[in-house]
Amino acid sequence: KKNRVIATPTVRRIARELNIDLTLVKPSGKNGRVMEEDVRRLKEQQGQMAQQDH
Amino acid sequence: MGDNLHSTDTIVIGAGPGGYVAAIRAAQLGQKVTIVEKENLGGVCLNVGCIPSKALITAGHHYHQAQNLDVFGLSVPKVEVDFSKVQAFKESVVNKLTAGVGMLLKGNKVEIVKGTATFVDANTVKINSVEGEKNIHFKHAIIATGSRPFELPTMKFSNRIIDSTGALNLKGIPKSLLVVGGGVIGVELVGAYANFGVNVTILEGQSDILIGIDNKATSIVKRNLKKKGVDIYTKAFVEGAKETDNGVEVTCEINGEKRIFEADYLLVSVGRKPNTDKIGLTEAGVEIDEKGLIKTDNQCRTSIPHIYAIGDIISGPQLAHKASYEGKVAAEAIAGEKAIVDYTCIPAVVFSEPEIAVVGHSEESAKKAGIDTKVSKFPFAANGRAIALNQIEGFVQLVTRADNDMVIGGQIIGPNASDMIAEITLAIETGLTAEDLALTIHAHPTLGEIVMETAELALGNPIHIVK
Amino acid sequence: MGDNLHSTDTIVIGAGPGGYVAAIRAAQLGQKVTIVEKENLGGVCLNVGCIPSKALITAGHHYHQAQNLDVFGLSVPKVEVDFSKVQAFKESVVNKLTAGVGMLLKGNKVEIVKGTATFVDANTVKINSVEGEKNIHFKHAIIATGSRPFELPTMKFSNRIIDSTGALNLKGIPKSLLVVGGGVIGVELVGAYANFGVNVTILEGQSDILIGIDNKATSIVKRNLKKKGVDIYTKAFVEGAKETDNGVEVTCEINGEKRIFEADYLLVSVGRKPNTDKIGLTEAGVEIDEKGLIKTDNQCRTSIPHIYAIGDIISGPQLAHKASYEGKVAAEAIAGEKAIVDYTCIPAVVFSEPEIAVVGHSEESAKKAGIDTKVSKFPFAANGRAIALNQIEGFVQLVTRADNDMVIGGQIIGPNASDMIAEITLAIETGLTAEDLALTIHAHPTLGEIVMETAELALGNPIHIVK
Ligand SMILES: Cc1cc2nc3c(=O)[nH]c(=O)nc-3n(C[C@H](O)[C@H](O)[C@H](O)COP(=O)(O)OP(=O)(O)OC[C@H]3O[C@@H](n4cnc5c(N)ncnc54)[C@H](O)[C@@H]3O)c2cc1C
Ligand SMILES: Cc1cc2nc3c(=O)[nH]c(=O)nc-3n(C[C@H](O)[C@H](O)[C@H](O)COP(=O)(O)OP(=O)(O)OC[C@H]3O[C@@H](n4cnc5c(N)ncnc54)[C@H](O)[C@@H]3O)c2cc1C
Repeated sequence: KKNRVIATPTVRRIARELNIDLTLVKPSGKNGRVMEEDVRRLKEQQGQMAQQDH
Repeated sequence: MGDNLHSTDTIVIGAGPGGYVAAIRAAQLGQKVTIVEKENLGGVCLNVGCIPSKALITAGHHYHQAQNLDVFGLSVPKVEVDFSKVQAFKESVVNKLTAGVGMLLKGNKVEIVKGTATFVDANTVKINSVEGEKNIHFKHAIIATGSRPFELPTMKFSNRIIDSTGALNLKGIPKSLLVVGGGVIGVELVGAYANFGVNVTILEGQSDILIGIDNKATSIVKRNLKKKGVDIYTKAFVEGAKETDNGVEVTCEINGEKRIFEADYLLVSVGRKPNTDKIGLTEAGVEIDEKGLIKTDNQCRTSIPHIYAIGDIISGPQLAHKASYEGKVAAEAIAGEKAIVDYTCIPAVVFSEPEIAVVGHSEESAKKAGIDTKVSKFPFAANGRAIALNQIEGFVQLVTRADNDMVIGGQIIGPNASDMIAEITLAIETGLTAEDLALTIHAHPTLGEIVMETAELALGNPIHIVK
Repeated sequence: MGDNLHSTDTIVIGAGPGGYVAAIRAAQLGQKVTIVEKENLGGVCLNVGCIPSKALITAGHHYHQAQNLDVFGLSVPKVEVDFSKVQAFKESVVNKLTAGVGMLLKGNKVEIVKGTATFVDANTVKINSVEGEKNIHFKHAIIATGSRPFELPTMKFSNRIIDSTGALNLKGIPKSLLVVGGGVIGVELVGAYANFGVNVTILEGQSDILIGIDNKATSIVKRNLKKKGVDIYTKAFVEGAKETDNGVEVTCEINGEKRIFEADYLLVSVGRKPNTDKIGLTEAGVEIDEKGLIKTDNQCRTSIPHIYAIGDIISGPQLAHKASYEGKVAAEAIAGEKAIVDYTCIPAVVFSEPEIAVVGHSEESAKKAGIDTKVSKFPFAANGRAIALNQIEGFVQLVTRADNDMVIGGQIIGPNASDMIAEITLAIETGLTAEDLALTIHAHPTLGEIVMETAELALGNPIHIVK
């Protein structure tokens, strides 16, 4: 539990559903708190990267 | 019943707060669910644990309270207690709740099977009941068989040497009660009986009662108990106990001296043992650890991927709300959801007088974890609501990170601590700071203002305490 | 004292929960602070408001409770009440707190001046006291003069026609009490006296008591009051009141019929008037609106930039915690900080039986604001702790946004609602969702579990209620 990313339970659940590893998300909240938008942004970027790969 | 084929999607073994919650959630998520219970719906918690203990505590509280109303200008000549009616109150509370569980299970279309379940193999459970024996085949299983009181070879349970269940079910108010073990369950029962005027003595082997809880908090509970005549011996090593003609006699070593205690009853409350020994885990292929706890991953999955285990039989604190939380995770995992056991903190409450509630890091655990912390403590005695309630013993303590004021722990001892801990738990779980607590408006006059004031203290500018 | 020169950085006028908190915070931030109070430290709130009312409510609660312990197997032959001792308890509570305020002010080096302050100009205040008259020059001022009971021309206050202060200070328990006005203050006092066995009648002009609060909640309070013999008349238009030989007589129109009520006392509780009329606001150049409230910006700054106003004399609900919050903002603004009045919600509590606590949007206010909401309601009757306490009346209600489950409002009626509202307030203030509440582990068995269950209901999969 040492490097537990700070995020609300809702954001954690959304990250799980989107298959996003919270430790890879760039946090925009206070104290490095990961917000829902941060998770969705990374998902979008990953999607775009996947498209570019094709 | 015979041998007729019986199969189900998900079988849940044990209908305690772990099992029945898991069964309901699994059914809500579309599973065909069967729950097997060998005794009563609701498990230890509703029948012989959390709930009946709190009902006795409520009654004992009122008995003691009614005799101490002078400060409010009220005089009560004499309060009579009819303990059979106290027990009837307790029973009515238990019955209301267990009946409720039955309705909830039925309302969610969970099949209820009465009997004792044992694994035959990884996909079959054998049910033994008064009606005979039958097998149930399942795709998924959730084991939630809970735990039972630990029995010491030197103090075998008998008529006078009782476990928590025995202590909850006494027919009358004893004159005297010896209690071996000053953990949460012991201390709660001691408090209830002390309020009923019983002469209670606690014999605790460790250096203090309620080990693990902030000792500024436990010392307030000890003071309260002592005021009610409770004797507390720590580092007391019980050598043996035997029944006498009309009571029990305990031999004990305290400070190198041999001492003998006598009382009407001896409650032995020294921990609980997981019910993992007679349920066919070997047949199912489910692995346990050296303590008898079932090994699980972060979805409560055992070594057999379609079998899950939750509650008192897996690692972690033996608490009903932990069991229920895990029950939901396991049910959701079975339904294919991505739920995992993913909490930052679990609150724990001692229903003593005053109540204790703790969550997250204590001062010590934070230190051990190498976190640089600030510890801030604000007394109930400086809070208007507490004074108007004439309940001023206790404090709220916050543990915050020194670098960024994040709330990582809370300890409350005082009136309604069990209600107040929810706010601090939410703050920890969602990553809030002391400033978030301080700038959230708290109604006046309420006990919740103490949480706000403690947060202001953590930030350096408290209003209602001089630095 | 004469004319000797007296000057200060920040003068605070009025030492209620607005003023004294502002004074302390300003001093903590390095200001030289003088506070002027014409009556008692602590203001209305500590002396004749929040605090003494709660002390009476506590005593009344215990009196009633002690007579209703049969369900717990306890029988109490007779409870005697000595009302002078009840009043002594109330006084001791008030004295503890007001003495505390004095110590806090001194501990923070705030100068305390006894007397009545009036503005002479925008930088000078005149103090009138028994010691004479003097002027104080200031750089900044915070006006916190609070409010007083509204007097109706048809019901002038007298020996038998009393305001809330009179009702708090009765020397004995009256046989009967008429109450005009079923707002929060009226209902709280009615509850206290009903518990003491007084024959109470409420005459409310509007269509319901506690207007503005969810009527599912108020109907529970009404049921409780009626059980205790309280008569409640709504749409009752009082035409006049007059003292009789040993009581008071009220003429009233209800449903087009003229009715006469008689009682020992008449409490008139129809709102409070801001104390902005006799403090020299014109001389200072401070503007008020048509209701007599001082106009302020988001830092509580009045039309004169170095003069601030807080609490009951500016717009918003007349609540002590609002006054204190504004006091901190004003003090911080004076010290050059960027604080502003910036809250999403303010909780409000009615200390009725059971308690009501509300925060944020109600179902109706959300509708009016055009927000698409979901309203979820979970009863105390389905909670183990409530059942074990034998306090099962009431519910927790959450108002969440339909689009994203954000918590935007909460209504609680039930035991300890005043403690439980803090968690919901924090959730609203910090922008949390129902899922955050649902996935935060709540201790079992606690009332806080109801908040969690209500949140699960909002998400669609409640465990302890059948959908
Ligand atoms: C006196 C007392 C007070 C307590 N107070 C609190 C408290 O205030 N708060 C709190 O959080 N915790 C409290 N606890 C602990 C709490 O009761 C447990 O943590 C909780 O009950 C564990 O839940 P569970 O679902 O894992 O198992 P249990 O509640 O133990 O339920 C297990 C169920 O499985 C059944 N079972 C076992 N084996 C089989 C089988 N082979 N076939 C069929 N059925 C089987 C049992 O009959 C039982 O009903 C208390 C405990 C005690 C003893
Ligand atoms: C019976 C009752 C119960 C209440 N219960 C609650 C409750 O439970 N919760 C809640 O939040 N609110 C409650 N309130 C409302 C609460 O008391 C007020 O909202 C709060 O006191 C307002 O604080 P304030 O600082 O603005 O003013 P006040 O508390 O009114 O203080 C103003 C002070 O200024 C002094 N003053 C006035 N003029 C001058 C002058 N010219 N010079 C010097 N001093 C002056 C007054 O003497 C007074 O001490 C209750 C009110 C009443 C009457």
